[in-house]
Amino acid sequence: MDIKVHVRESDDDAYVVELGGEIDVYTSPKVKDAITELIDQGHYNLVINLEKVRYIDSTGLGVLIGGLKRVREHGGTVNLVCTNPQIKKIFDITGLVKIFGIYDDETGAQKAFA
Amino acid sequence: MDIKVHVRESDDDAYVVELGGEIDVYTSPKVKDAITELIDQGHYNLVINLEKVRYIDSTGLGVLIGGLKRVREHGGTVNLVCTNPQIKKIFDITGLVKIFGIYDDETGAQKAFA
Amino acid sequence: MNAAAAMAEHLGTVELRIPSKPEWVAVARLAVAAIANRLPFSVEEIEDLKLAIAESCTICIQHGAGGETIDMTCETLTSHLRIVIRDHRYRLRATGSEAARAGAAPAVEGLGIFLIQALMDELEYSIDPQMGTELVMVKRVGT
Amino acid sequence: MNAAAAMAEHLGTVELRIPSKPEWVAVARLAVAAIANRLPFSVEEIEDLKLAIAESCTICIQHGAGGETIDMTCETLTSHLRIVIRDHRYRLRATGSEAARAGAAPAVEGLGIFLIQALMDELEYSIDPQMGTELVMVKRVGT
Ligand SMILES: Nc1ncnc2c1ncn2[C@@H]1O[C@H](COP(=O)(O)OP(=O)(O)O)[C@@H](O)[C@H]1O
Ligand SMILES: Nc1ncnc2c1ncn2[C@@H]1O[C@H](COP(=O)(O)OP(=O)(O)O)[C@@H](O)[C@H]1O
Repeated sequence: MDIKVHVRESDDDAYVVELGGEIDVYTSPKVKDAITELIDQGHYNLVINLEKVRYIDSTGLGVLIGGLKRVREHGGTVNLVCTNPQIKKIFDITGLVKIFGIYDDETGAQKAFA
Repeated sequence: MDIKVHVRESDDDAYVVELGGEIDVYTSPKVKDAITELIDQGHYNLVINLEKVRYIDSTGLGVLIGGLKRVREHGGTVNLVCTNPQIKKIFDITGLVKIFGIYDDETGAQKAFA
Repeated sequence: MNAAAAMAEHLGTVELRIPSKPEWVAVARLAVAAIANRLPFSVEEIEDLKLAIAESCTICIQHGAGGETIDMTCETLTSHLRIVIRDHRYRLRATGSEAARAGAAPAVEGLGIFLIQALMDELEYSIDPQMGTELVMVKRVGT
Repeated sequence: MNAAAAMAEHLGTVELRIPSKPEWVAVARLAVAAIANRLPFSVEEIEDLKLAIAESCTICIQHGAGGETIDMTCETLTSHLRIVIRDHRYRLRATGSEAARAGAAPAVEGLGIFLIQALMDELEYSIDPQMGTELVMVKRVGT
């Protein structure tokens, strides 16, 4: 079990957090740290790319929700990139599909900031 | 856990048993049945293709050894196709590499009958 | 239990005990996937089961009575998989869901419980920081 | 035990019980792979561990005392993984390998035992159709 977290600046003044592997009760603190660091640095428009994520649980969802709440306080937002049908299902079931922008690729997720 | 067994006649008057999946104490009887049926039908030159086998244990090796013993009584032989390094290692460790012909592809394994 | 379940054949029971720590939840997830493979569940249903058992372990870790281990019993029948997850040797009374809910009010109605409820066919649970945690869940074959 | 092993930190213990039947061995194999993931084993070493635990289960099934379950205890330390596999609640005497071998002669010196011996760093075993089967094996990290 493993998580990969890769942060990079995109062209559109947004930051992309690229995640890979499994986000669960063990690995989600690492995801939270990466997102918290970006927000603390004053970056409020985030793309979180879940394309390489095979698994996410409620603690991972909690980290994403927490991040969204914080950036919204600064007028920012979190857009997700997600294509895995199992993970999309989780966002559907929980109704989180209504509070996050969910896109099929990074281009779409970044355009949404414009 | 699953095993796939596919038997077909090759050009060179040999029979090819193509196996896929995992050969263990649960699935090896199915492999044994396929080999036994071929031998009972009078086919003594066998190619057993392990390319799609991810795992083999001692019961699987026992089935291959048993098959080899029976075809040898009729002047036949068993040639194996195996490329997976983990499985090759098992044949090395057990010394079975010396009693089976082990080939990198079916063409090689079949030429060996000529 | 309906008539079909009553006629179901018992295939076997697997028991698993892991330390009540985040880094061990993946073991429960992979073990339940291997167990579920004994039944004709779809890939999607197996993913559901993995998530449900992981959420249960997470609840035991985060809201448990500080038990050192999480114990899981996975009963496999031709008709369904029944999983009991418990922390600290606490056991649901035999009367089941009713009793559990009538007893100490569950401490959490969070996302984890919500997901388990959505992904499984049956769920009974009791979460109590003093008594411990127990969840009993059923996933039926071919529904 | 050498000095390095003596200083090793205990990370956690996982216990698994499966029915003593061929169709359940895959569960042990996948569970041990997940457990081994907690230590810096290579992919090849994890494959070795999967084969070793499966061979142990096969021995319990084929040469066991007819126990209904196979019990496995996987102790994870920073320095090594120690696995005990037993059938029918039989336990090796504390004196270990010597005692086990001096007792009832193992019924099998077959391919399975040979493979476990080749793939693991330490092995003690006792196989007896009356008493039951117990294997204790160790795989060290970074050897
Ligand atoms: N459906 C939802 N929509 C929006 N936010 C949610 C939803 N469910 C839970 N949350 C929020 O996600 C975070 C984690 O939730 P949860 O896992 O329920 O917490 P816990 O189980 O630890 O009490 C909390 O901030 C909670 O308010
Ligand atoms: N290294 C070897 N070379 C050739 N044949 C072997 C070797 N090891 C075992 N065999 C044969 O393989 C078959 C299965 O072996 P094994 O697994 O040891 O049997 P057991 O059921 O007694 O454990 C037997 O026919 C045995 O004679």
